[in-house]
Amino acid sequence: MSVPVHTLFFAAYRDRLGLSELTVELAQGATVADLVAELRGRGSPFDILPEQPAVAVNRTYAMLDEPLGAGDEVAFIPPVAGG
Amino acid sequence: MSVPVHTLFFAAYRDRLGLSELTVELAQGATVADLVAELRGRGSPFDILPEQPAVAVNRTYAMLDEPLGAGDEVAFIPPVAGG
Amino acid sequence: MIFARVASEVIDPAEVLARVGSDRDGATLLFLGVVRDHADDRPVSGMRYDAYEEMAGEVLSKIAAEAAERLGTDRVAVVHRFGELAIGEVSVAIAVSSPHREEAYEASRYVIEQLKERLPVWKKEHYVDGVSEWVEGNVPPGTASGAEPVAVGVAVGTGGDA
Amino acid sequence: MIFARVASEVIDPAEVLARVGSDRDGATLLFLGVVRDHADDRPVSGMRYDAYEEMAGEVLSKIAAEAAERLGTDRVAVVHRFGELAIGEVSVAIAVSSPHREEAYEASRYVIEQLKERLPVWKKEHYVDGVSEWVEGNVPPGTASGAEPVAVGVAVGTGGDA
Repeated sequence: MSVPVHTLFFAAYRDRLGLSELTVELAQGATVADLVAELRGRGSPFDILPEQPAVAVNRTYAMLDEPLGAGDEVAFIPPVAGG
Repeated sequence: MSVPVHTLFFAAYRDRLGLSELTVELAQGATVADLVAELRGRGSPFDILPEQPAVAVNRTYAMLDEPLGAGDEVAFIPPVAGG
Repeated sequence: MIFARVASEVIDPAEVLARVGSDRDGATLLFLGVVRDHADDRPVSGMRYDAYEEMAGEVLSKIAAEAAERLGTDRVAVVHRFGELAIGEVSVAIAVSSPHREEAYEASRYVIEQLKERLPVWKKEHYVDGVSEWVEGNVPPGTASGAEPVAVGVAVGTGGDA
Repeated sequence: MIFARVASEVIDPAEVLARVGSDRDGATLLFLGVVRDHADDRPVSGMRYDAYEEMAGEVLSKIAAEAAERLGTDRVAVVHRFGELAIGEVSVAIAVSSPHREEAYEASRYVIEQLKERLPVWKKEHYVDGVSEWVEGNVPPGTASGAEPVAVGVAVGTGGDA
């Protein structure tokens, strides 16, 4: 049974991927690292994503070993520059 | 020949002396220290002035050895508290 | 009352200022971040701020609450704008007030430094020469450190990659 | 343009703020000193500021010029009020702006710290219990150090010496 995860891309990632969101199906027990590997494995343009990106899971910053569940929102966060 | 000096009193000094200004005649070559001695020598209420007061001569902070000339403005400055 | 908001409307500094201050406060501080006409020595014509709006609102509220703890009062108001901004427009306004000034300066500074570190907001500078570029940023604490700022720099517009 | 003024009129923060800021500036900071309703734990009903008006204007101009040097810009505006002030009224407003925030915070802080040190202004607190007292101050640099702050403390009003 696969787990649908909602991914979001912002700023430079959005520009370079040419898309702002994508639903990705992951295997049960998958982590952020697995999501990154899945996306980067698709090749261009997803290989512009860093191997170790900053992400937020359900609007909270998270590390790569964060486990993902069905319906989770995973945002890829380029280095932030508010102010 | 005496030298007239215009003295000003502010805040707590003004309250305690009951006056805001006074012209004092000093000897030629007198300094701020001489002015202080002259005033304190008058006794009450002038003895409330410190022996070593902060003063401004012609609107610039000065030490006790500052020489005074005719028409100089000497302000007795209680500890300041702006802001 | 602590107030934090990420929004696309023009920021009115007087309105943000009016959210702080009480009879108990002797010091009020208002910081305004403004779009300036240059970056280093390069002429800038404007700035676009993108935001992960929902999350940014939450992060800004957290930062404001942390600042309030440092401040010792609940008089903290911060508004961050997103969208296209012209030179001279306010991108962020931070108002704090407290009985004494020391805490006001510290808390104000805390908010601006933290939001630059953590707020999921990005800015793209539009240069006078027609090029636009995402401004180098900070990797937020609590995330993987592999997202090198330099790796995401990208230039678009008439000038191409710069 | 550097602006410094000591006056008895009510201070309008927006007017002081409007005196700074330019297209070159990315940071603007407004500090407001406000009459608060207590001193330590004693309830206060108002405050009277006395000034050696002519000299205070000169000293404030000097402080503003020194701050501008630190700031690296001429966008410094400071207004200090004197006379009788009610709770919540602004006693001093300091606005600065500069390309970067670091200098703005430093210059703003410089102005408030220096004016507390050097400006020939005094304040008398009116307490709710009817007593009024001159607030302990600082002996300005460049003067004899024999004027002990405590020696000039004086209380007047219904409560007598306190």
